[in-house]
Amino acid sequence: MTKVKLPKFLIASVVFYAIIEALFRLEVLNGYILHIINQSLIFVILAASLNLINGITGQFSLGHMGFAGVGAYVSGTLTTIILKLNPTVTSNMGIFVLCLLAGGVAAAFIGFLIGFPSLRLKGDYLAIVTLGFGEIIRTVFNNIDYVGGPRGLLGIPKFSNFTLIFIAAFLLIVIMRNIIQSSHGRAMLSIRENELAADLVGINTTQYKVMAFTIGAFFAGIAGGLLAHLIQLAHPTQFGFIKSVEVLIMIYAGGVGSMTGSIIAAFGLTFLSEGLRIGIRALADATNLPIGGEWRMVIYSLLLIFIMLFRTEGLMGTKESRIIKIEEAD
Amino acid sequence: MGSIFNAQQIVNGLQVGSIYALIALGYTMVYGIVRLINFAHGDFFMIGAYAAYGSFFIFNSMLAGKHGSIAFLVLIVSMLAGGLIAMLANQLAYKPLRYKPKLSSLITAIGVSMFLEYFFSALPMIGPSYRSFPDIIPKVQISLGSATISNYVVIDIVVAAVLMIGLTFLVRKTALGKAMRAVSQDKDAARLMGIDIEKVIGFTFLIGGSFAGAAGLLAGMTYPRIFPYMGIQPGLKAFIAAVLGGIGNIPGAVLGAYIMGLAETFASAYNSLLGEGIAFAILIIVLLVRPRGLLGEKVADKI
Amino acid sequence: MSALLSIKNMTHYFGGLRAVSNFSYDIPQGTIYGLIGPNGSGKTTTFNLITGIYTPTEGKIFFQDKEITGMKPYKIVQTGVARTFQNLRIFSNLTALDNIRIARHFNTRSGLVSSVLRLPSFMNEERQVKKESRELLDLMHLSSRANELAKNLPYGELRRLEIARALATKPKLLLLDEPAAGMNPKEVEELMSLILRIRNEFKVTVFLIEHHMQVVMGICEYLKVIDFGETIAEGLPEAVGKDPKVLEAYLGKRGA
Amino acid sequence: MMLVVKNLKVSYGKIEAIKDVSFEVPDGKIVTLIGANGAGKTTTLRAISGLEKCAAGSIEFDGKNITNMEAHKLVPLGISHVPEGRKIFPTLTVRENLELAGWTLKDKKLIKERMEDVFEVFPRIKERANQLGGTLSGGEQQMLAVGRALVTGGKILLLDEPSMGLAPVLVDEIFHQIVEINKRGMTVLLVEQNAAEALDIADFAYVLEVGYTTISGTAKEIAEDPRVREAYLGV
Repeated sequence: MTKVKLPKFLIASVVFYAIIEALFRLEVLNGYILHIINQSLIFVILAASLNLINGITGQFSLGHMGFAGVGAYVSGTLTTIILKLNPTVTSNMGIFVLCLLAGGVAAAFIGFLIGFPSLRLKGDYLAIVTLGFGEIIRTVFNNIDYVGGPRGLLGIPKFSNFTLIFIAAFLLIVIMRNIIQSSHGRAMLSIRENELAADLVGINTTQYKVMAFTIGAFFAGIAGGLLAHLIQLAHPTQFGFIKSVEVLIMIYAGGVGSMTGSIIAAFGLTFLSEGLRIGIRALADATNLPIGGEWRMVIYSLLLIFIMLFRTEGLMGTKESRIIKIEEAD
Repeated sequence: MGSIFNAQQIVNGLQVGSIYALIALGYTMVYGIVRLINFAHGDFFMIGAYAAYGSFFIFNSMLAGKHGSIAFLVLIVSMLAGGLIAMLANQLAYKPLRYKPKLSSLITAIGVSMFLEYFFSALPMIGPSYRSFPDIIPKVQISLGSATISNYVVIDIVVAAVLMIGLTFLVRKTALGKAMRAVSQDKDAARLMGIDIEKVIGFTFLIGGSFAGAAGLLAGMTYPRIFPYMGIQPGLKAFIAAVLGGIGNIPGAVLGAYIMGLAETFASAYNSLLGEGIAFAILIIVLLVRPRGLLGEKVADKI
Repeated sequence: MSALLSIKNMTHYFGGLRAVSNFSYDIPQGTIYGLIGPNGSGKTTTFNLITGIYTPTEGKIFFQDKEITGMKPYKIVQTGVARTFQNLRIFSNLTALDNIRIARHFNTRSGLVSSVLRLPSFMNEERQVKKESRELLDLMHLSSRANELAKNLPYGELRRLEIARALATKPKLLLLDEPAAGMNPKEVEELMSLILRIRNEFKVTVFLIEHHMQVVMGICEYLKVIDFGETIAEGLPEAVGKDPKVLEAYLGKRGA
Repeated sequence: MMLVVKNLKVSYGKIEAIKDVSFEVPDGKIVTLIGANGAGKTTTLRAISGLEKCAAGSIEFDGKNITNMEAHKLVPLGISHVPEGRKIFPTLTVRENLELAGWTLKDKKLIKERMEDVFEVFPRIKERANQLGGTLSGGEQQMLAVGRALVTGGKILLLDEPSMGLAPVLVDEIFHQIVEINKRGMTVLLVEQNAAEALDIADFAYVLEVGYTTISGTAKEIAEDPRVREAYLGV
């Protein structure tokens, strides 16, 4: 009955990894492009983890980057301390993974706490409370001198690299997919579809909402840690409301509920954002006109509006690519 | 803390509360009628401030010295600017999504908000930096018992009060007000009464936006510094005030705004971090304890 | 005959309004018990109170001699009370099969970790759930729709899907809120035999709200009539149908 | 003809709610559309009163093509629609509910007169004039909904499931009032689940099945049609 099927996603991922790695080794890709690929993969983790909360469980969250911030600050602080005690640590990936996990766990804990308001609040109200929580987290970073206050946490060792980020993203997608395509995932989906009905077929909606927030926050925390150790900096403004909105745009542009959509949008929008940055600077240099970097966000926000107006269901709708999906046996 | 200090704090709290109230009313009215948290509402406040700034120099050159008339005209312009941009946002960005899932309009509203902020700071004639706001009316200190207040405090409180009384009359007594209530309760039924609901909704945005615009002028006069992102914080605070009062409920928004104004003034006097965080703390506590806000009615879901 | 569900002096207020006033029920195991009355008389509120959506202002509810007053809805479902809704509440963007599978969820044991790792125990359980869910769809003549999104099903099928979903929780008591609403006489006939079959095959007790007198008189074994939150008559259907108070308040000249 | 509907089609996204519906409503008559839930009865009424957009086909009212006109513009032309579920404004008083129905009328006196008419037809509504709409019972809400339609003063009254959720005793009353309203000169298009009662008071009837008008005739013919008897009358 259980015919062994080729794990399509594993093959696709290995191919992707091999191509990028090879192109980089052959110097077709430069460090800058690889850096953007790394960022895209981090955004894949952020978007797919928000997708679990928002797209699958139907709980609107506007503070997702707050979780990433917790992960970044916690893991960043840990590695910075360890680095001070032992400068050779940068060669020890095991320690880094442990610190990342610690960041993830801390974020998960905050996610667990934030999950509770979701028990009583829905839709807009929940959105606003998660926004409030995100802002509180940011305010706290801003006011703790030990982590640099408004200057941010500087001098974080550079642990993150393509291989590590790739593995993290790969694991995230597999784990998310396996959750979504299980009885637990269906329980979460039922909450999105009709919470009262879910309750009245015996689903402990409380437990699943908190679970979605906790798991989502855990992965956001990992992503935050990876980001901090990639750009060697954790700064309060990186984790504010606007950044949370950028992640939200990704899942809506990709199609709420579709992991495939989140992945495509994370890559597409990260590259677009960089492209705009370069393009606008080039235009300003070429024309000598006072064209500021703000135009990037003007275009970005217009893009968001147009996506909502003309393709409300996003790129993929709720569809999932067959590469990611597990074929169900009867 | 002596009693003088307290009296001063109360006056300051009422002043801040008045500005929050004008903004909060727009949030609450728009939410009441289209169930949308209009994230861009704080930006109409910013637009009102810039419109007041620009028009002041024009009117001042035309009517030099006539402070009363200038102030009145500037008020009208700031209200018109806020109101018209609000109507435009509704027409272009929200109306097409009226019958789509609610969250898509919420996200669009975030988009509109970001657009207005970045567009204004990207425009060369406005730019991202601060501008100092002129004294539209000469500032006078009034001694009131043991506290000293400026005439601006009085203006803020009185202008807000007059506008709010006008609004109450409009909603309670006029046919248009009844139509607004009808549209907020059942859009199909309102259409079947022959009401052009899009006109009524547009009008609601106009009123809400114009109140935010007026608040922009008052805030510009009071804290004489304007910049394209100035709407974010007050917008958020006023929104919280509306939620605190029970979003969709007009008296609730006013009550919530004054509570917020006072709480924030007292908290800031005590500790600056507390002042920064009190609004969110209030929000979270209220929503956890009384999710429908102070005056919000519990609407039983039809099951 | 012991009562499966027993409600003692239940009263419920909404704000100042009394929606349900001093209701007492004893629903014996295995019966089909009907509740009728005009709109707004407190019928659906009664269901909402039994299933834990509201907690009664006064009074107590016992299910299998265990008090369930104030328990969370999902807990009450897990003790064996399932229901359908007057206005369908289907998971419309999920397939018919998934609608059923979700209702089997609380009876599954695989934890999150074994789901993520796809352990054999998890895979077996998934297979089992799928098999049982398909059997239920079969029973409701919905097998051909298993992989169709629920939102694409016609109304009559959705009504059946909702009943199937309620049955998937393996209830002892099934609450049906106007199951015949919107059905034509032919569908109503089918529904009646379906309800009888469900009662006999699944050994469930059925408690139903209905306006359709054909259903009420045709299958109910005991009847209670309420108006303005108060009981105006109860007993065997034939007797209730002739009760002058019922004729006046509810049935009118076309009394059964 | 008061109303002529030709080959009407309405879609919600990809789903076609009605596919091909045609029927006519003569002046001063009661016409009923019967059919199962999901057959497209409500959608048909919503399309006529402008609450839904038509994908194809045409609607002609009083000699004028009104296809895809907006709802609020159709009210002053003379279309009064009492929607499914009554849709009373719950936090407006009964009086305010009726006043709003006069929204398109310039003449304040006319509104007053028509409100008096409503109070005459439905004395129960008069007793409750100052109560909030939401506090009325199901039957009273139905009366108020019809009352509002009378104040808008249309030439045709579209009634969607007036008997839904009402105790049998009230159903009789409502049908009686429909006949009364028709006698006062208003044309009625009635959509009903309760086919027997509807055919009892109607002049003409159409059967709707999965988005198509399939059978038509005088109410008497329809009531005797064996297909209708089996599927909709349960005999």
